[in-house]
Amino acid sequence: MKERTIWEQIADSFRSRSIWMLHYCTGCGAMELPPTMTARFDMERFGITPMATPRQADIMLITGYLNTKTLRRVIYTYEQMADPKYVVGFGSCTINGGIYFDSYSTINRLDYYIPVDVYIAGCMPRPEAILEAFNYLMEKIRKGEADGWKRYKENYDWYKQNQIRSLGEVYVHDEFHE
Amino acid sequence: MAMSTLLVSLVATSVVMYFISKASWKIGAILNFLIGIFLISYVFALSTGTTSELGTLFGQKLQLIWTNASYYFSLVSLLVIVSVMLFAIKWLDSQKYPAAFNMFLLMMTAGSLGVFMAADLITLYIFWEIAVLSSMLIVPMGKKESRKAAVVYAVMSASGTYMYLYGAFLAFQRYGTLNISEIAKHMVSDPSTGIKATIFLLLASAGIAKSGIFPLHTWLRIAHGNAPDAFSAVLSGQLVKLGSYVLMVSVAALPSLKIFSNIPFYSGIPATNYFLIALGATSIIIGTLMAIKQDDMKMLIAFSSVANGGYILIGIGTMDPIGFEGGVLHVFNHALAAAVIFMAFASVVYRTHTKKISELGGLIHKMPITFLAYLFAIISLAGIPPMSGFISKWMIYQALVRKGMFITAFIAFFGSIGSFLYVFRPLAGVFLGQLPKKYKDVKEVSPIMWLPMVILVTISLIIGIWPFPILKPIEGMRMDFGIAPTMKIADSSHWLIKGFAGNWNPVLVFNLFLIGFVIAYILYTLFPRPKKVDLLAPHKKEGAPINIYTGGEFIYNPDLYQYNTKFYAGFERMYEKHPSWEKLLEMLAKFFYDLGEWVHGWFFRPSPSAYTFWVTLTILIVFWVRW
Amino acid sequence: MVAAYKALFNLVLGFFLVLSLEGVGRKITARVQRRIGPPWYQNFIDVFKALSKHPFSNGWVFDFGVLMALGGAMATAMIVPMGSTTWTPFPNSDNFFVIMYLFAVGALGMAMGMVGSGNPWASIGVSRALTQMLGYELPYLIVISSTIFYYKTASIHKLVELQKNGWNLLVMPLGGIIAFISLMGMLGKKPFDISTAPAEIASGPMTELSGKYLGLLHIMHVFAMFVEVSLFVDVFLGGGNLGWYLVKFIVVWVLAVLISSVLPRFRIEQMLKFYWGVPLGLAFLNALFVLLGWTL
Amino acid sequence: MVYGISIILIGIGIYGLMTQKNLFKHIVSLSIIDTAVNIFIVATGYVSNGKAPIYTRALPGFSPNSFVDPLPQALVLTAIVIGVGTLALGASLLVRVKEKHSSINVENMKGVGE
Amino acid sequence: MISLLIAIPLLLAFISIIWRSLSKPLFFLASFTNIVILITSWFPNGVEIHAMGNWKPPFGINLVFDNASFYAALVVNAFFLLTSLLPGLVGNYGIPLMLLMAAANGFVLTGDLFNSFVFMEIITITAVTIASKKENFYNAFKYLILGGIAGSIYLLATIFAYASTGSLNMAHVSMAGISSSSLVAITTLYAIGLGVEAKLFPLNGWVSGVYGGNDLAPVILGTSVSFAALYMVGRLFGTVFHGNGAEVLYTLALITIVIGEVAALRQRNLLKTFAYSSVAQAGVVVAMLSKGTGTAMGLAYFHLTNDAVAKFVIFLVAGFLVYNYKNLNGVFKKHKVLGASFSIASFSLVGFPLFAGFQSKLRIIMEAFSMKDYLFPSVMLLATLIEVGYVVRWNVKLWFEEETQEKAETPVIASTLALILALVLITVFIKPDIFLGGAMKMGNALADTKDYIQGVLSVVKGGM
Repeated sequence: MKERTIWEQIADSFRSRSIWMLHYCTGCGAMELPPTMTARFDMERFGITPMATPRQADIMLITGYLNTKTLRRVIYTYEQMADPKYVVGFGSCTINGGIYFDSYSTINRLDYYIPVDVYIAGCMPRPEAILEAFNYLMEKIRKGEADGWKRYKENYDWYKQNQIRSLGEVYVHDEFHE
Repeated sequence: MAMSTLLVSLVATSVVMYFISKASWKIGAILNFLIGIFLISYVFALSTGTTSELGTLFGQKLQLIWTNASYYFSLVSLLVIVSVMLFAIKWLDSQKYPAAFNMFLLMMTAGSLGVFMAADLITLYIFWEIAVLSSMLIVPMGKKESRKAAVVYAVMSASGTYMYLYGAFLAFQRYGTLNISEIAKHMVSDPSTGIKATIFLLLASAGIAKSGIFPLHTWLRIAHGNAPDAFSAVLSGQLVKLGSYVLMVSVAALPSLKIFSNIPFYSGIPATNYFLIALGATSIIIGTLMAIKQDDMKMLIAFSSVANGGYILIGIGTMDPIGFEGGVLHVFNHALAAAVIFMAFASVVYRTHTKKISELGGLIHKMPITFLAYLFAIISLAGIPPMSGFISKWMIYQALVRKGMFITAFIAFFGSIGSFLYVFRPLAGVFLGQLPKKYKDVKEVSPIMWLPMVILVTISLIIGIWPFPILKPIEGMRMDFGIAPTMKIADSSHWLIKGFAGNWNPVLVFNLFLIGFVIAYILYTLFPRPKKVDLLAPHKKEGAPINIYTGGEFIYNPDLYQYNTKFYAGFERMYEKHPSWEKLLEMLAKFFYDLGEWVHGWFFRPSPSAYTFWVTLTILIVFWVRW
Repeated sequence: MVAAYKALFNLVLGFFLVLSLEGVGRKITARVQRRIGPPWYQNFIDVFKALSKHPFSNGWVFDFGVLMALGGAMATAMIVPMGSTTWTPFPNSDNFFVIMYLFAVGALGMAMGMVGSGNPWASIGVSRALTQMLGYELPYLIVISSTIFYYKTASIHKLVELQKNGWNLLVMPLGGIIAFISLMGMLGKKPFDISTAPAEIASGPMTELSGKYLGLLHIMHVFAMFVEVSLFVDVFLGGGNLGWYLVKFIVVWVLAVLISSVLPRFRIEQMLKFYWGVPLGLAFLNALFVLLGWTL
Repeated sequence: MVYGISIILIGIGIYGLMTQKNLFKHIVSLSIIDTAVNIFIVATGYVSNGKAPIYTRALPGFSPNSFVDPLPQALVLTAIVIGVGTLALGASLLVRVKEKHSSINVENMKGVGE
Repeated sequence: MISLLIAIPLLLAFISIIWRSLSKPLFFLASFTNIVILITSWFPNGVEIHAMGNWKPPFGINLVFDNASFYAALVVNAFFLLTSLLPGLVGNYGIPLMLLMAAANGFVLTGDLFNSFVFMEIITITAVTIASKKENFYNAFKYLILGGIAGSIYLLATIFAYASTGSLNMAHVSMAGISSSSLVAITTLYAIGLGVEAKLFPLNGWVSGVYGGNDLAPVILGTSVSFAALYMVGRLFGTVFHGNGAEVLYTLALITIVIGEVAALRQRNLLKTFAYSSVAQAGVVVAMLSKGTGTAMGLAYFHLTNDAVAKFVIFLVAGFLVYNYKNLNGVFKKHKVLGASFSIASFSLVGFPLFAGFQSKLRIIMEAFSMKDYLFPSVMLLATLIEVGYVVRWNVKLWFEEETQEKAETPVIASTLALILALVLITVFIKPDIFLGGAMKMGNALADTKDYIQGVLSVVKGGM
């Protein structure tokens, strides 16, 4: 890992205190977010706020299992986010496919396709676990260790290869065939 | 050259121009442009007070006089016309009747100049009709709908004109003169308010019809919307201003404050003026609301002309020194802005062949200069500093607030904020957003076409920063009309414009904006450089999706991702069931048709018996009446 | 030269004041909702973080729009007087209408840049924002007009001076209340945050903003709020030294935040109907009172 | 008396013009009106117990005052001639109308639009 | 000399009955000779009497040649001359045209009431003949019926006049006092009798059918014959009856204006549109004539002259178009000269500046105002407004609509003629005196009853 400049250190510490998230809610994991945000656990006290679009967001929450159809969208969305960007995988689905691991279309390991900075184990992870994960992520960001976005750039070809292998090429490009 | 010689030779030249243009329209257009340039220099060279005589018509001398008002209005007109003439040099190749266009454009120029030079009502009328007639013959050169537009335009214009004529002769019958300043003197001493008010309103009605004020505003939509595209710029930027001129003549040259001092209505404004102001206010409301919901970009700006005509009328109608100057200055601002906007639209139509906002989009990628011209023009039209449009609006507000005319002020504010809405609609729908696939090979128009726009916009910007050159003739005009002759509004030595309630310094404001912009730019460069998102990706490569936020969806056809139909749907819904004045007037026209039908059915039946019946009946009635 | 320093001070003060007040506002809202909330300096962090990111640019008009927005807002913020003639950078140009319209440059720049991003959500947001403007500006301008008519000046610092003997809020309480309601709309606080509604239209105009664009626009928003609240304070809450001015500013701000934290969002035409109903009527009533001389 | 007759005749003519569907009857009615006017003209020249307006020494008690007015008779001659001309033209037109529109009854004529 | 105006056409008409093929050149010869005769006796500036058979007025039939009848005869014959230049238009109708010319000249020149009736009947008969061109029989028939009734009424009026004054000479009738009740009867009957030819409402039902039925009838009936009829209105009501009955004319005229324009607005047929327009213009003229003063009458005839010139062009072009094209959309693109002349003429009709109609219309309004008549100008302006509507509509349709058809051969003479007349209209705008001088002389002559009576009853000149 390269040495960070002083500006980057400052920027990283800002980044760690202001995390704007985009949740990609495909599964039951989203259920756990509202309590995390509201009065009981109050995510906002860490500077974590939901954002509407990938352009504005810093982290992407993948809350649940992915299949070949949704993964394409996740990648598309991830690539639209501004650097530096982080990915948090929720629950066992993103780690090993969860209970649907043997389905023909389920994606079993997310980090073959996009770099994941933090995984939260559990099915489903409770708000406490989520907050714990966020704290861990903040710590990582502050130290400059959350470098998924750099890895994605560096190993772009590898990621692309994986993506194409699983998803296949799309031959007809229009709104009805995707 | 005397003014009369100039006008007569212009009219004659226009006919010659037809034959020249028949040989080569391009030479004709260039000659037109050169004549326009000559006219501008001529206008600059004339000194105020010059008179000239055109001849004698039924014992009345037809006189021309060069005043501050003539200077100002001629200059504004010529700026617009000459720009369009330049524009037309290239644009005409898309037109079917270039020779006739050149001829009538030049004739219309002569007519307009004559109107501004006229010293008496009948000379004004003659040149007025020349201008109307020649413009009326250009209007139907557009698409199919424009034929009907020409008829509507002619009839509406004529309805105002003939009321004017009636008023002029009424004045002549009563005062024995047609000279405007003489009539003004007579009217001040005339004790009969009823007659004076009648003359006043009849004279003003020509202006009302021409500048698209409320009861006679409906022709603007159809005529401006369907006229040949570049000519819409003249229609809206220049011809409508003839109406404003006549309104100014009837309100200010005939000193309405003195004439109607016995019927004050509100805050020192006579009832007659207030009536006009009310009409102006109604026009603002109608113009604004209708403009907001138009999908046809030319019609949209046509309605905006209705609204802006209302501003001018309100400003002049108050006869307040600031309000008057504001109203008159608004003529300049709206002329330039509308001309540029219509020329920009003409360029768009020239390239894309449609004027529906919902069929366009993203042209900024293809026509950036046109876009910029349009942008600055709408900044001026919406009355936002640093463009000149703000100055006049500011002045009008000053007058309205000073007079405590809150309802009128409310309407003016409404129109002003509404103008943000409607000018933004074409900006967003035509120039910004996604470029539809069918326009991927569209190119920027040639420099001959964008140059006039850029020039006009630059003038507007310069005047917005340093308005004193244009305020000078306006102040002169105000002195001529005797509205607070001692008051000084433009203080060029301190760079100030003085309102009744606080001043402002346009140079400073512009500089502040500049400083703000520079600071913003410095901040901008300090931070990481952006990565470019190619909005034209789907056009360049088959099968590339658009790379903006789509909620995770892949979109390959940018046409689908453009928001320009029913742009203000939420607001439009609120008044979609509005009553339509246009329909009412159409009903009136229909009434005359039906009357014709009725007359035909009753009196012109295809049978000799009916004729006999009517002959007999007439004999009997006449005998009965006469005995 | 003094004027230049004063203008600079305006900018600096406006930036720090409003940005911290925004954080305070978030804290207050959180407390109202029984949360702990972020620290008061959270918005500084947010802004600088946004600036530090590597953004995307959607074309030159997008950049230009953002710069125009920020430039316009800063120019306006430089003119606004802060509670007294001493803190008026440009006494000859602080005309109300000038400020109001110069302010519109920023709004137009933002609207243009955001629609220039090519995203329909931005267009919808801008369309809503403009429509909303039609709602709140009208009662506000009527009230301000009656104020100008009453004090016979549109110059803000003169208005402040003329209020030495009593705040305008006390002279025309009705007008003050209406202006405050309009201020809520201007600030884009709930229930009037229709144009940015993140849950409906993906935060409207800001949809495509990333990194420093978001940051710069946030700064623009900060200056805009500074101008809006300052105008209200100047026109209705009288003069005083800078300290008093700040106190008034904070009070108005907190009040606005408190109100907004308990209200849901209007739909666009509901919002228009709301503003064109009671507030507009009362604004006219206020104008009538001023005309008749029935002021307190 | 004669005036009355002529006025009644005019009325009859006008009635005929107004009520008849057959165009030929229109001509007839027109000729009735003509005749009525002619009778009227002749009647105006009438002087009771008048004499022929001829200067002659043969008649005793000659006085210009007792002459009937000769001029109306001259006028009537002209008027009759003109009337005949009109009738002839009308009749010839009717022949062509019949050829073209296949009828001279107003209600049955074809191709008579506006 | 003046009697030749009637005699030559009559003579040539009878000659051409024998040599039918000669009728066209003879028609031209007749009208040309007439014009030459008129030019040689340019504006008599007095009253010349040409007593037929050397009966001195008030006895016998005499022709009165003063400024009024000169100008009227000039205009009437000028249009005949113009028509005679168009052999295609004249066709087989040379003889009726010559008879019509004789009758119209006689109508204009005669100083005898009964004689004028005779000429009017001849006008009717020949006009009906002309109207029946292009198989327009039914409309011609209707015209005949109406003309017949009008003739009877005119005759009745003449007899009344004779009965109450004992004379048929106009000057004599004018001089003799008539009891007011007789005067009412006489003027009313004259108003109705002339109303048919003068196209007054509601006696103008024939106009659209006749003018719209073929190409020749409107060209000659709408110009020459109208002028002759309206001349007689001025002569009778201005000179002979001293303005008695003018209010009937005025009322009818105002209604005529509105009705005519409204009916024209509704028309879809080019010829008929302008037929109704000519009805309305006749209304304007009659309303002005009913004012009775020299200036007003002069202006009326000025307007009528302008209108006649414009109508000549319009009907010429319209007749050509209607009978050569099924669909008139954009036909002027193929016939630019015709189109330009048509546009100029129609704009002159409306009274746009740069064209003659402007001069007359504005003067008329001004004159009406100076007589404190506020109603007539407003009616007239309203009518003009409607006129603008249909004139512009037709111009736009004929110039700018998409054209579809094959081009018909351009009539060279007609185009040239139309263009020259259109240029005349522009010239008249610049120098109105071309028409205005004569018209004013005419108006003054008509208004000056005393001069007329003196002239007729004292001076006798010429004879056959």
